Amino acid sequence: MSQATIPWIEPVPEKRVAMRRKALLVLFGGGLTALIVGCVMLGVFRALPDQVGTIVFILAGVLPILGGLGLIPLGLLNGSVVLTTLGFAQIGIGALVGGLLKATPIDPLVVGVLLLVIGPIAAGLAMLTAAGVIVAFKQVVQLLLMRWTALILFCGGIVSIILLVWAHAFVFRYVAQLANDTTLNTSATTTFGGDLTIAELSTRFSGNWRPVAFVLWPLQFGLIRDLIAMGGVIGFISIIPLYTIWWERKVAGRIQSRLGPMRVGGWHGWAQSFADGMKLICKEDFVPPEGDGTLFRLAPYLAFVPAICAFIALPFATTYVFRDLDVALLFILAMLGIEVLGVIIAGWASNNKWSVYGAMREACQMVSYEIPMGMALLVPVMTAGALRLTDIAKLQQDGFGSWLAWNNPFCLIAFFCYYTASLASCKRAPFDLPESESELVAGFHTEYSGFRWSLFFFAEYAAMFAVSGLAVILFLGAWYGPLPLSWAPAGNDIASAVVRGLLFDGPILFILKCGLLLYVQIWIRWTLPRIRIDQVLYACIQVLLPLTMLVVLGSTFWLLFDNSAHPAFESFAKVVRGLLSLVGVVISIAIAGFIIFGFVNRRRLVGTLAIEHFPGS
Amino acid sequence: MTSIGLQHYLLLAAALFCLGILTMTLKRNAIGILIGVELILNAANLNLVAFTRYRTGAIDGQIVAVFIILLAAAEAAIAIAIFMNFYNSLATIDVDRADQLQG
Amino acid sequence: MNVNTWLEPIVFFLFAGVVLFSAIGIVLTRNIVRAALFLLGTLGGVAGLYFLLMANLLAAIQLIVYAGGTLVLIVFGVMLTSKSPWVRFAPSRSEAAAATTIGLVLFAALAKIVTGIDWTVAAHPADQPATVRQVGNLLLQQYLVPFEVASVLLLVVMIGAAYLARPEN
Amino acid sequence: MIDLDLALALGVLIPLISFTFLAFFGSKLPGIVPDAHGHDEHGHELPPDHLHKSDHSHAPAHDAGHGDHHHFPPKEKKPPGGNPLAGYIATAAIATSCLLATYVLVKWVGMAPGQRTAYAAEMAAKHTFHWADLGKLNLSVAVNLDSLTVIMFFMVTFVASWIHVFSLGYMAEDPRFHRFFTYLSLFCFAMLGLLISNSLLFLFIFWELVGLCSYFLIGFWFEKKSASNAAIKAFITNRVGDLGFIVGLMLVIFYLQDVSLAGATAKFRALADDPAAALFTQTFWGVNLATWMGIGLFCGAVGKSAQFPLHVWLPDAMEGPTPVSALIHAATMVAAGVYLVARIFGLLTPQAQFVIAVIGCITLGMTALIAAVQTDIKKVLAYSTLSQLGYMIFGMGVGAWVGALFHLLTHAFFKALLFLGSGQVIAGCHHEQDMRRMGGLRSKMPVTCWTFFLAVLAISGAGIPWSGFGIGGYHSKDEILVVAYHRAYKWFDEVHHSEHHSALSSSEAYAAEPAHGGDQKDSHTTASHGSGGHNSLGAIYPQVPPLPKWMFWIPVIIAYITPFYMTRCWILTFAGKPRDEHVHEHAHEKPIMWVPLVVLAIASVLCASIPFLTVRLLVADAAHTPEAHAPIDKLVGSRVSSLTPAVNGEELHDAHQALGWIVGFAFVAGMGLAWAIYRNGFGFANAIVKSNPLFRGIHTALMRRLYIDDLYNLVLVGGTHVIARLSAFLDKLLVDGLVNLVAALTRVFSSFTGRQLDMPIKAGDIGFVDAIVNGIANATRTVADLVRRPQSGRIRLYILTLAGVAALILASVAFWDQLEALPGRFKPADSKTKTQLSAAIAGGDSLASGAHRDQ
Repeated sequence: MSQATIPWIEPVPEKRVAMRRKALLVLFGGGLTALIVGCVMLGVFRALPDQVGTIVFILAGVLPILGGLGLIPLGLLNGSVVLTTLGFAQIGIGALVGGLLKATPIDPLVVGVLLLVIGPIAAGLAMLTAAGVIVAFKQVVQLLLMRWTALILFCGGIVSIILLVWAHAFVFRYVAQLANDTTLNTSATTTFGGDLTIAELSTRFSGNWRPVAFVLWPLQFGLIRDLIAMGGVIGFISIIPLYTIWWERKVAGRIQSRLGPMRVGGWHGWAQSFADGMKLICKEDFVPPEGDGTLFRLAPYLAFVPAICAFIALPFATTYVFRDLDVALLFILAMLGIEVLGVIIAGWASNNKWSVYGAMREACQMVSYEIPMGMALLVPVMTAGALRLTDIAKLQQDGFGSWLAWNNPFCLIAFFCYYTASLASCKRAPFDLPESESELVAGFHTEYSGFRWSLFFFAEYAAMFAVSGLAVILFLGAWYGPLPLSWAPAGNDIASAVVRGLLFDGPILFILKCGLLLYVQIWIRWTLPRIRIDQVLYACIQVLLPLTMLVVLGSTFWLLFDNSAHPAFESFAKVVRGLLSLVGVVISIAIAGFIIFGFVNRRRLVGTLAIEHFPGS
Repeated sequence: MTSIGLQHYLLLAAALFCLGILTMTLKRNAIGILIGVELILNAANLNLVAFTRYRTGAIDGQIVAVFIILLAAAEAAIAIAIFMNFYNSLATIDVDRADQLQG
Repeated sequence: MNVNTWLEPIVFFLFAGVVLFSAIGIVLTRNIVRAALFLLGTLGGVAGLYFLLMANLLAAIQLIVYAGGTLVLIVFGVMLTSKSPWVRFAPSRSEAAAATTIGLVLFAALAKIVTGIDWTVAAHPADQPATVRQVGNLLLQQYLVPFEVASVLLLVVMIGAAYLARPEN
Repeated sequence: MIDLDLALALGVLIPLISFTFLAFFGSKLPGIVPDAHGHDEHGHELPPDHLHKSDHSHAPAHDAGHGDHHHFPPKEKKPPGGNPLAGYIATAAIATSCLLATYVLVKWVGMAPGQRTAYAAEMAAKHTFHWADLGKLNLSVAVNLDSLTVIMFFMVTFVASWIHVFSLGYMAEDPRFHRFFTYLSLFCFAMLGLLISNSLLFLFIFWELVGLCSYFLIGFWFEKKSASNAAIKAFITNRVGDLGFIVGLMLVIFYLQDVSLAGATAKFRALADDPAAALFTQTFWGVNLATWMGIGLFCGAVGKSAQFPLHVWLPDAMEGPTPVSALIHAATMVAAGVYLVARIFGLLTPQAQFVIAVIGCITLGMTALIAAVQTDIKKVLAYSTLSQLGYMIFGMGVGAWVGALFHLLTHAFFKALLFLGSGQVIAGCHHEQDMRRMGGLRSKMPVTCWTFFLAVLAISGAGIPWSGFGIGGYHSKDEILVVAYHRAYKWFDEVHHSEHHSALSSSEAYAAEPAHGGDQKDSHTTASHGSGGHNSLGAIYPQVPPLPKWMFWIPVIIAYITPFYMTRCWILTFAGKPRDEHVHEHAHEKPIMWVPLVVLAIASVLCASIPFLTVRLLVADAAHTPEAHAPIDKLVGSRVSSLTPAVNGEELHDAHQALGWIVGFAFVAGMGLAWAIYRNGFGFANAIVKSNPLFRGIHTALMRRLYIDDLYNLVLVGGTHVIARLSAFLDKLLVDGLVNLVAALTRVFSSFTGRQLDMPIKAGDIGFVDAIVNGIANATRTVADLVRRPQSGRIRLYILTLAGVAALILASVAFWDQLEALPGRFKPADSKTKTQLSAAIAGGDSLASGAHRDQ
């Protein structure tokens, strides 16, 4: 087969070599230049501490404007949009910086160090690293193909994220402590309302440690911290799908007596997701011409952004939470609910019958399943008397027995109901009607490809993790281990901290539990057949809804006849609670019976509901 | 920067209200009118909550707002059901066609 | 912290901008699906304003009920009631002109009234966010009867909607 | 152990659970398939004519006896028989309630009277659930724990349990068996709930619920037109009474602002001390509102207990299954009216009480007479029930609080027994209810016969005068009569000796209860002052008048008639020779049905005799719980109250001594007379009736129920017809006439003008007349078109108009200042400035927020 028959791979080799050379040149040269500029500026600032203001004004305010003024005519003459835009941007930056320096009493040193020293040095290092990676591409690939790299990367990634968050927390706390330190914080507030000025910070960090002050200064602002933390959240959300998709494919393979991805990456094809991601980015970006283009482009973000927003309120541990809202639970549910809108709009905007069917299925499925889901969640909420997730979690720190799943006879049923409903709300099998490939090609994302398509999957896997996280927090002991927290070693040393973090309390336990529930979701998906849409709605309205109502009612009565709450009702309460336990146990046994019945008769049940096979029905 | 007070919220709510009225009058699609109603209800809610925050300090306004949200949901459900019937009998959802007493 | 003194206006104007932009979008767009999507913007913006007004619970309820429930219902209704994907009925020019005039007059009058009053006199601004517990207590004690009536109303709505939407036999 | 009031509450809930279960799953319970072989081919007719029952539950022993009786060809299509499981569940539920009630009763009897009050107060403080505040009215839920509730609760559960057992047999062949027990469970729940309600509101709620169950159960065999009519009649009649109840309840809520029994009574007492209280000073038709309130509440009792003007539904209600008649329309629900009067006794003024007494007196007299001529066995019992209820209401009216309730309890046992006996007879005779076709059943159903006879003795008030021995009504009925006797004859004597008497009685009767004694004494003094007219209360409470003499004598005469008609009924049913061989041959008894008879017979003998003191004292004790205590003292007058609770022990003995000659031998006389007349069936009685036109007239009148039903028919149904005819006539006469007149005039006029204008000038007609006509038409059309435009049905236009008008108004308000400031306009000096407006708003606001701060 000649190369001519496959035109799109024909020109690649030469072009790629040329591109590589060009990239190396730009990266290496630019990085080196930036590094030198940064070091030179550092030296200049150290040498001329009195002239800092002037230097910074000239370099960061005047110079860009001049450069811009030069670039604009150049761009206009050459007809280059890039150059012109760059010129205007430079003028804008220069004006902004200059204006800030002149109009506000901002410390020029801060601007100077941030823009002219730290910025260039960081950029230079990054560019040099990138250049290094390109040069040592083969070595890096070989490194990645090593046997244990995957595991180390994966575990290391999670551990390092946690460490990073921990370090952030430490630094933030340190800054707050500094801000409250009256010996240090003497002057009034700075321009932006912060308590500390660079000068004040510099008194703590003298000598060679002085640049630390510049790094710490922005961190006193909540907005900056939030941005950093948001970066962490988005990073985590990006990691989840990558690994979960790979994991899902492996599990699916094993369930179907295959191996699953084996080639990309060294160990069991662990880098498959990265490879897929690159492929997706490179794919053609198709927008159906007859559809509503704007909405088509908007839809993936409508699905993806709420999924990220759900993580705003989802705590990973007592302090590992972006915003500890007092209505966290409602907020997360709301975000999961809004996510659906993206799917619906996607289906609509595709102008494709399959997509519209998928979207309508999603709409009615979501609206229906939100009700049993919310009602099942009422049970732990009523038990804890709070909507704040950290408060609910706090109830479960006394070990396995205190987990809310067995707090009263109805909780376990509520957990079951919630988990089922959450499968439906994440459109996971057996409720994946909106994208059922056997009837609707791919349902709502039939027309999507490339990066937009992958955004839907990011959203789906993030939502899977979020609902699993809710289940863990509300029923399965949150981030506490099965042993009571009071048994944990109390010391401040590293060893006891590690023991605490691994066995008793912390985000690692939380992620492990979520991983378990994710695994169950995957397991269910690859073992259960998809059910019909009428069966989906039947299961919601005629099974789950009455069941959750019963559970909520029973749980309410259980709480009402709580001995500690109403000592007056002692004996009566005992009777009632006995009856309620009986009811709960009977329902649990009935559910278990259903499942066992279904399992025993699994060969007869294909395409039907178990209830149709019960004797007497 | 001026500090934000009740006035800002009231102005915003007034604007929202007027836009809701405009939506209701300018949309011939029945669902568009429903959307206009939602805008107006939101304007009212915003007023309630703003008054609660800036003037009374009690949270009664929020309670009323909760009820309004609930009523809006109920109203939307019924309205959609009515539109469905309307669509089934007239094969359109143009409210200007809904000018007969029978049908 | 006095960070809020300069952050609050920014956030307010951000959300207010979103709300107004979406609301104007609703009025101007001819496509009802887009109108519904703009409504999402309005609802989200108003929810943000609720957060700013220290009504966290209300904001969450707004998001979960309005944006998650009502809006999905509306979009669903749009899909069910349109044969072709684009549902466009234009109002006449005279109607548009009359409506715009009336809207502007109404807004001018309201704005005049609102700005003509000094709202800070004898005000008791809330200093604490309303907790879920407060709202719940108020709902089940002082507002028990409306609460019950509302529940009956919901029941009636449920039955009514099911009745209206039943298939014709 | 479990608290007593919670035990009662649990006892109420258990039937509810049973109801819920049966309502949802009753029809799905695995049924027991009817015996496939044997005597299934027996097609017997149950009241609903097209329902063919297979009488498979006959004992095999009877099989040979009547196996050859095929009244109807055997039917292939056979509806499934009853489903015993549903019945067992309902029976188990009510039996559990009965066990709980027994437990409570035993515990309660075990306490000293003072201890009971203290315990009840403690429990009330502990278990009162605050439900809601509606304005000033605050609603709380608690169990009304006092002796009356405990004893009534026991009575209801006990009677209901055995009636459930009876029903298992009676309804065995009914296809809607489970539904019957579903309704019974609901009824038990409602009735027990009514008993434990501590506020008038909940009383009313359960009141309506029992009414609903009554409706369901009367119309249980709704295929029968008469049954469904009877159900509707009962329901509507009750609504008339409940209207009065609601009016009374509204007065209570409006003037007393408290619906709890104790609270309302206390408020009422407090208002009674207030000379300016609107409740007592405002009058309506010359009667003060307090009395109207009492009468209004009593109206509910009139409906439910089927008293005189509204008594017509109860005899018709016998269309329901007999256990229902026994449970609802004899033992419990109809007695709820009496219970209600007992509970609201503290809210009755003397005038209201007098009304009650008169109503009771009329009912008891009239219905007993009607009962004496009925030939349907259940109708006899129904009228007898009416008469006995009349006794109770009469007792309440004259102030015999204890006596009336005591009679209620004894009556419940023996009347349930009577009804079940009749049910046994009816079932045994295959739904034959006419006594003219019975007779001689004694040999076929001995147990029924003799238990029925015991009940007849009990209702007749059989006993040995002056010995203190008697069964059933002997004690209870006589006690009412004793009080009436005192009110009618000894009233003035006691007014003069009230001081002495009250001191004496309180020291005697309540030696064990010094607190009550003292309390009672105080209030006696107050009341006696009131009766003397030295007190401001005298103006509000006129002195309670003595009872008219005839109101004592009517019940006494009826006491003679009662044994007569009951014995008549027994003789015609069981004694003598069989008048219908077919019926006689069919007659049989079922064990599951006669066991309850025996139990109830024992109960009705014992309830008034051996545990007599227990039951009686408990009721008397209830009279002294604070809420019931007050009214008797205060409103009726010290004499009656001191008398009534005191009628036990020697006092009772005294009373019977006093009345011994008057009613002591009534039962002997009545039964003897009945024996003399009906010994040989109807022959002699018919001869008597035919012998004299007067007798014939009376007999006919009684057979037609004294024409009251006919009167209602005439007045209400006929009245509607008359009004309708009248309206139609007026319509034809006036409206049509007017229209026709106008038409005729127009015709005349047009012919005239036509002749005047049309004929001579042909063109002018078009120019002139037609122009006018067409012009008017065109103008109308134009105007209509103009008017029609806005009414386009276009919603957007409506909104636009609405918004436009709103904008206009708002703008004119907002820009008023600018408009005024236009050149050439007068500018008012005092235009509202910004600060004034702000201040006005702030003022209103600060008030509101202040209110919030207070909470």
